[in-house]
Amino acid sequence: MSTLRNPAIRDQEHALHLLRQMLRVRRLEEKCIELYSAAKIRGFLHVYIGEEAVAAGVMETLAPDDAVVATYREHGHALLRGVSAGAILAEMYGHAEGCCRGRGGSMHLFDAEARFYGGNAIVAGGLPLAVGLALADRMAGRQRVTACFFGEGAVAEGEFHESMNLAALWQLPVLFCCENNLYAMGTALGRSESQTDIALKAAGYEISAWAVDGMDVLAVEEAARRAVDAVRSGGGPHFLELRTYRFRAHSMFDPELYREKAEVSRWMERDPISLLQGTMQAAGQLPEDTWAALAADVDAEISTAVGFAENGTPEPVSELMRFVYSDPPEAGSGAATAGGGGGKEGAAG
Amino acid sequence: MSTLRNPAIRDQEHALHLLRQMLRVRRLEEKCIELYSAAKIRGFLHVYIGEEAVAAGVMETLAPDDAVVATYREHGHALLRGVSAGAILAEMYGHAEGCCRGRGGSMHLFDAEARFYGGNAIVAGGLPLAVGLALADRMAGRQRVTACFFGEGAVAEGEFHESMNLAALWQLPVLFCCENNLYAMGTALGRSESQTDIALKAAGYEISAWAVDGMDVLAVEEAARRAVDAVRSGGGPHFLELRTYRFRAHSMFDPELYREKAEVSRWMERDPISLLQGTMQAAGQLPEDTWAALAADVDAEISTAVGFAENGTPEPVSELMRFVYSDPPEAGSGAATAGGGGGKEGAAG
Amino acid sequence: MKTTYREAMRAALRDAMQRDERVFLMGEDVGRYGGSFAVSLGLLEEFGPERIRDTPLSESGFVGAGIGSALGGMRPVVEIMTVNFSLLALDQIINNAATLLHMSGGQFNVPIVIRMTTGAGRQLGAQHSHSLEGWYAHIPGLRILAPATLADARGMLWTALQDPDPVLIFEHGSLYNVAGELDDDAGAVDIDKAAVLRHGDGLTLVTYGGTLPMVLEAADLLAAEGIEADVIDLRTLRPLDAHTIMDSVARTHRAVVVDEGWRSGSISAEIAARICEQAFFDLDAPVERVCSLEVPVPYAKHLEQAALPSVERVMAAARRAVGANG
Amino acid sequence: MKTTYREAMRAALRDAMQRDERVFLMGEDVGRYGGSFAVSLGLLEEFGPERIRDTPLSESGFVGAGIGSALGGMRPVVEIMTVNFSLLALDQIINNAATLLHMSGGQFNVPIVIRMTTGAGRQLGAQHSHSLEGWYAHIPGLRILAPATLADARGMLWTALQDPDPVLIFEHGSLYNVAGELDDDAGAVDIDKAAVLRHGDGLTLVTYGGTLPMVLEAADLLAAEGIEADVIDLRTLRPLDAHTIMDSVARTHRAVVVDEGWRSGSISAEIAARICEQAFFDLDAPVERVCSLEVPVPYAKHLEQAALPSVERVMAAARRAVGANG
Ligand SMILES: Cc1ncc(C[n+]2csc(CCOP(=O)(O)OP(=O)(O)O)c2C)c(N)n1
Ligand SMILES: Cc1ncc(C[n+]2csc(CCOP(=O)(O)OP(=O)(O)O)c2C)c(N)n1
Ligand SMILES: [Mg+2]
Ligand SMILES: [Mg+2]
Repeated sequence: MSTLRNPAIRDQEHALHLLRQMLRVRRLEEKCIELYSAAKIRGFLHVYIGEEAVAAGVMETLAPDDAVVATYREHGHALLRGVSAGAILAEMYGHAEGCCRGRGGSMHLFDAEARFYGGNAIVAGGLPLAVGLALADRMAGRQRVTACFFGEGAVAEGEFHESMNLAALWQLPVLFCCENNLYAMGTALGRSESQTDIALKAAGYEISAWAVDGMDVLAVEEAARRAVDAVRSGGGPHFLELRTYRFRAHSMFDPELYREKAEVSRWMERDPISLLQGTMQAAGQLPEDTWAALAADVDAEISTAVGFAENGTPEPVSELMRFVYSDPPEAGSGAATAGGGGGKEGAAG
Repeated sequence: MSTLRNPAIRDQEHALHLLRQMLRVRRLEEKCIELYSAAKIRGFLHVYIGEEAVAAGVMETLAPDDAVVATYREHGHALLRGVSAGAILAEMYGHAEGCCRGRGGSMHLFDAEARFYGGNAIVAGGLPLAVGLALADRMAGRQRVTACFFGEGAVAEGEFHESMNLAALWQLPVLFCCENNLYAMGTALGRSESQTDIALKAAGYEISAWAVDGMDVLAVEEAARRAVDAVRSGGGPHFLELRTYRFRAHSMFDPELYREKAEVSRWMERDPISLLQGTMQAAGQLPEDTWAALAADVDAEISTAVGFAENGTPEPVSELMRFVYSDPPEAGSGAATAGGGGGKEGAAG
Repeated sequence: MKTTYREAMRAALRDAMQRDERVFLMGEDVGRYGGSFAVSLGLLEEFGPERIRDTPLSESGFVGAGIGSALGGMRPVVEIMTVNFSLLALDQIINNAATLLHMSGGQFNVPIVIRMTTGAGRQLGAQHSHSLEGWYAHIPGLRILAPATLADARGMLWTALQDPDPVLIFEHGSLYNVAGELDDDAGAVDIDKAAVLRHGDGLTLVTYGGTLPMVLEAADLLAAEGIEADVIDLRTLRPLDAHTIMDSVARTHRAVVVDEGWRSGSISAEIAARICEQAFFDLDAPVERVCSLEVPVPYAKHLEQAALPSVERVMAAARRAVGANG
Repeated sequence: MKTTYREAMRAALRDAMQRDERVFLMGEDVGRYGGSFAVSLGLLEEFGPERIRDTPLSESGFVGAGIGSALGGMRPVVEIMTVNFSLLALDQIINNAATLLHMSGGQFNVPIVIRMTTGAGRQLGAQHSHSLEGWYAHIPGLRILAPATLADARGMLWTALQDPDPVLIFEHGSLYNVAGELDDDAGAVDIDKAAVLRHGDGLTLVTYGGTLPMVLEAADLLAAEGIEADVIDLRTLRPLDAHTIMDSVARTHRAVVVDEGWRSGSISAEIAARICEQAFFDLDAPVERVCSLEVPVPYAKHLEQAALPSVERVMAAARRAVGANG
C-alpha cells in the first residue's frame, strides 16, 4: 500500500484527531447508505466516501467564525464543521430535530451556529454566495475567511467564472476549494474542460492557486493552512485544487457506466483513511487498541445519532407554510427579526 | 500624426477599398447621429465611430457563406457584411423596407442573405449562438467560419466563459473578435477584470489568441486572415483581441463622466481612417482627387440611403402579430417553412 | 406493446435520429452516463458521440449553442437535466430562441426542441422540485408541451421537430416509470389540441402532465359518488387550446383546474381567467384551482405531499364546485 | 417640494445609506457612470466606491454576491440595470434568495433589495422591453414592489430594507422623468396595502407601475362619460392585497385589470382568477384584461404602441365591462 507523500507526522495526537474526523464522515455515510436502502432516507443522496481527507484537512484550518459554503455532497463538511451527526441524520429522516427541521434533506444541510451556509443543489450556485459573504466581511472590516467547496464540474459554469473574477477583482477573503474527483456525474474532466489543469485555470484570474494531493489529509491541511493564513491576512482569494476520487456512485441512482472498475480499485488503494492509518502504524503511532478505541468511539457516535434520528418527530404539517417569509417579529421566533442575517452575526461562532 | 505599424501597403487598390469601407461606416453613423437628433431614429443608438478598422479588417477575410454574429453596436458590421445602408437606415426609421421590417431597430439588424445573425442587445448573448452556428458547420462537414464580435465588457459574463470552453473543447470553427475599447459603458477594463490581458485570458481556454492594434486596418486584416485560415482549415477556434477605442459616447444618453477628454483626444490621434489615409498619402498612393472621389461616392451612397429610408413605409399594424411564430407553410411566405434555419442554408451566400 | 414513458421517449428519440440526420441530442450526461433519468440509455452506442453529445455543466452555453445550431440548419434536441437548471439558460431561451424570428422580421426561425424533467414529489427539496412549465407558457414565441401519456411521450417529439419554432417539452419526473400499452405503430401525434380523456356532464377537470394520473383517479372516485367529469389533458400549454375547455364548460357549467405550479400566477390562473372571460355566463360556480401551496417544496415526505395537489384536494374542490350554485 | 421619480429614488437611496451603514448599492455602472438611468448620479462622490460599488457585467455573480453579503449581515441594494438582464441572475434569485430561509428551516433569511428598471414604450426592441414583474410575482419567498408614484419611489426602499426577506423593486422606465409635488418630509411608506387612488362606484380599475398614469387618465375620461371608477394601484404584486380589490368589486361589480405584461399568464390572470374565485357572485360582468399583445415588443413606434396597453384600450374595456350585464 502506498503511503502519504508527507510521512512526517510530528504530532501524533493531531494525526489521531484527523483520522477520527475522516472516520466519522466515513461511518456516517456508510450508515446513510444503509438507511437509504432501508428507505429511511429518500430523495437524492450523494456520498463523499473516498474524499474525506479534503473536508477533514480544510476544516481543521478554519476559525469558529469563518464561514463555509458547500454542495449537495456535504454531509462530511457539515459534520466536521460542527453540525452533529444526529442533526444531520434527523434532517435526512425529515424530522423536526433535523438541522433544517426536515425541510432541507441530504442536499440542504444548514447551520447558523456553525456558519455553515449549505448545502446547495445547484452546481456552482454556492460560489457567488461565498463571494458575498466575504464581501460582507471585508466591508465590515472583519478578518474572517469564507471557505467554498465545489466539484470540478462546476468549473464549466458561468457562475464559476463570474465568482472568480469578482473575488479576485475585489481581493476578497475567499478560499476556493475545488474537489477535483475527475467526474461530474458521468462526465470525465477531459470531456468537460478544454483546459484540464484547474489550478492553472484559477491562476488565470490572478488568484494564487495550487494543486494538492486530496487523498493525503496532512498535505491538504498544510496547503489549506498556508492558504487560509494568506487569505486572512489580506492576501486576497486563494484557490486549492484538491485531487481526489469518489469511490462510490455519484448518487444512489448511478449505474456507473462511465468508468472502469479497475480505475476505482486503483484509487481505492489510496483511500485517505487507510493511508493515514498505514503511515501512523508504520511509525508505531497507532497501536491496535488505540485504533480499536477510536473506531468504537466513532461507531458509538453514529449509532447514538441514528437513535436520535429514529426517535425524532415529524414537523407538524401545520408548520408547512412557515419560513417562506420570516416570522413576524412579534412571533418572537428569533429566526426572523429585522436583524436577519445580520442579527445572527453576533451569535456566530 | 502617428502612422500604421504596418506601413507597407503592397496593394494600393486594396488599401483604397479598406479606406472606403471604413469611411462608409463612419459616414453612415455620422448620419445616424444627425437623424437621431432629428428624432427620425429612436431607441438606443450605439455608434462605432473610432472602431471601424476592426469590422473593416475582419470582414475582408470572410467568405460569403461564413456567418457573422455581432452586438448592439453593429451598424458597421452589418454594412460591411453586405446589408445595404438603405436597409439599415430604413430599419432604424422603423420602416417596412428595413432589414427587419422595422421590428429590430438599431440594436437588432439581421440579414439572412448575408448570414448576418444580428444584432444582439444582451451583452455576451451572441457568443453561444456563434458556437452553435459553428457546431452546425462542423456536424455538416462544411468548411465555414463563424465570426463573433463582442466588447471586452462581455468577458466578465458567464456566457463568455461557457462559450469559450465549448468552442475549444469541441474545436469549433469560430473566430472570436473581442473589440477591446477599454470601456463597458462607464466601466474601465481594470475595474471589471482581475486579469486585463484579454488575449491571455482566452489562451487560458487553450484557444490561440493574440492582441492586435485595432486602429490599424491592415494589421487587423492580416491577423484576421491568419486566424480565419487557421479556423477554416480545422485549427479550432481562434481569438483576436482588437485594441481600439470608441470616440463617441456609449449611446445617445451617456454624459461621459468616466473618462477624460484628453484621453479621448489622444486616441483620436490614432483615428483608423486618418491613419490609413496618412500612410497612403505619405506613400503617394492617395492623390487628392482620388480621395475626393471616394469621399463623394460614399456621401452619395449614404444620401441615397437616407432617401430610401425617408421614403419608406411603416409596416402595417395589421402585421404586428406576424413572426411571433413562423407563418404556416400554406401562407407561402418562404420565411417560415418547416425547413426553418436549415431551409435557408441553400440560399446563403 | 407493453412499454414505459421512459422507453417511449427513448423510442421517439431513436426514431427521430434515424429519420433525420440533422437531429442530434445534446445535454449533460446524455451519453456515457445514459441520461440522468436514463431516457437516452443506449443511444450513444447507436449514434455515436457527435450526435449524442455530452456537454459540460454550462446550461446557458449549450442551450445557446443549440439555438445557434438550429439557425445553422440542424435540428437539435437539447436536454436540460431538469427545469431547475433551466433558470441558468433563461436568457438564451427568452431573449434568443423566442425572439429572433420576430426581431429579424421573419428571417431567422429557430427550430430547436428543448426537453427537461419537471416537477416535485420525489423528496428532492426546494431547488430540485420546481414546476415551471406553466410559467414558461407566458413567453410568446415558445411552444410548451407537457406529454402526460405514453402516446404523447412517444409521439410529441417528432411533431415538435417539424415545428419551425422553438418547442419546450416538459417531462414530469414521476411519469418515467409509468407503464402501459402502446400501439406497435404508435407515431407522431398532433400538438395543437387538448384531449378529453374521460367524459361526463357534471364537471370539467382540467390538467396536464404529472397531475393527470391523479386527476383521472379522482374522476373515477367522483364517478362513484355520482359526479361524472370531463377530464381534459391540456397537452400543450402554449398556445392553449381554449376551445376544448370552453366546449366542455359550456356543457358542465363547473370547472376545476389542477396543476402542480405554485398557485399565484400558475397556469391555472390563466385558465380560470379565460374561462371567466369566455364562458362567464355559462358558469354556475367559481372555477376552482388545485395547485401547489406557495412554499419552496420541502424535503420531508409528509410536508412535501401536503404542499402538492392530491386526489383528496381534487375531490374536495370538485365537490365544492358541484355544490355551489350560481 | 417639486421633484421627479428619479430624484425621489435617489433621495431614498441617499437616505438609506446615511441611516444604516450596512446599506450599500451595487450594480453595473451605478458609480462612475452615474447609473444607466442616472438614479445614482452623485452618490459615488458622496459615499465612495466601496458603498457605491460598480460591478463587472456579471449579473448572476453580483446578484449572488449580494445575497451572500446579506447573509453576512449587510443590507445590499443590488441594481440590475434592467429586468431584461435579470434573466441571467434568475437562478440566484429563485434558488437562493427566495429559498434559503425555507430550506434552512428558518435559519438564514436574506435581507436583500434588488432594484431594476422594467417595461417597454421607449422603442428599445424585443430584448430590452420586458415587463416581467408580474412573472416574478409567481415566486414564493419574494416580495415584489412596483412603485408608481413619487411617494412610493421615495418611500418604498427604506421599508424594503427593513424587510428580513428579499424584496424586488421594479421601476418602470417611463416613470423616471415624471415630475410632481412631494412632501418635504416624505419618508418610508407601507408596502403591504394597495392604494385606492380614485373613487367611483361604477367600475374597478386595477393596475400598478408604468400603466398607472394611463389608467388615471382613462378614469378621468370615463368620468366625463359618466362612468366613475375606483382606481387601485396594487403597489405590491406579491403578496397581493386581494382584500382591497374585493372590497372595491363588491361595490362596483365590474373590474378591468391593466398591466403591461403579455396577457397569457400575466398578473392580470391571477387577479382575474382571484376576483372570480372570491367575488364570483358579486360580479355583473366578466373581468376584463388590458395587457400587452403576445408578441416580442417591436422597435417601430407605431408597432410598439399597438402592442402595449393604451388609454383607448382601457376605456374600451371599461365600456364593455359596464355595458355587459350578468
Ligand atoms: C446547474 C446544475 N446543473 C446540473 C446539475 C445536476 N448535477 C448534480 S451533481 C452534478 C455533477 C457535478 O459534478 P462536480 O461539480 O464535479 O461535483 P461532484 O458530484 O463530483 O462532487 C450534476 C451534473 C445540477 N445540480 N446543477
Ligand atoms: C447582460 C447585459 N447586461 C447589461 C447590459 C447593458 N449594457 C449595454 S452595453 C453595455 C456595455 C458593454 O460593453 P462592451 O461589452 O465593452 O461593449 P462596447 O459597448 O464597449 O462596445 C452594458 C453594460 C446589457 N445590454 N446586457
Ligand atoms: Mg466531480
Ligand atoms: Mg467596450
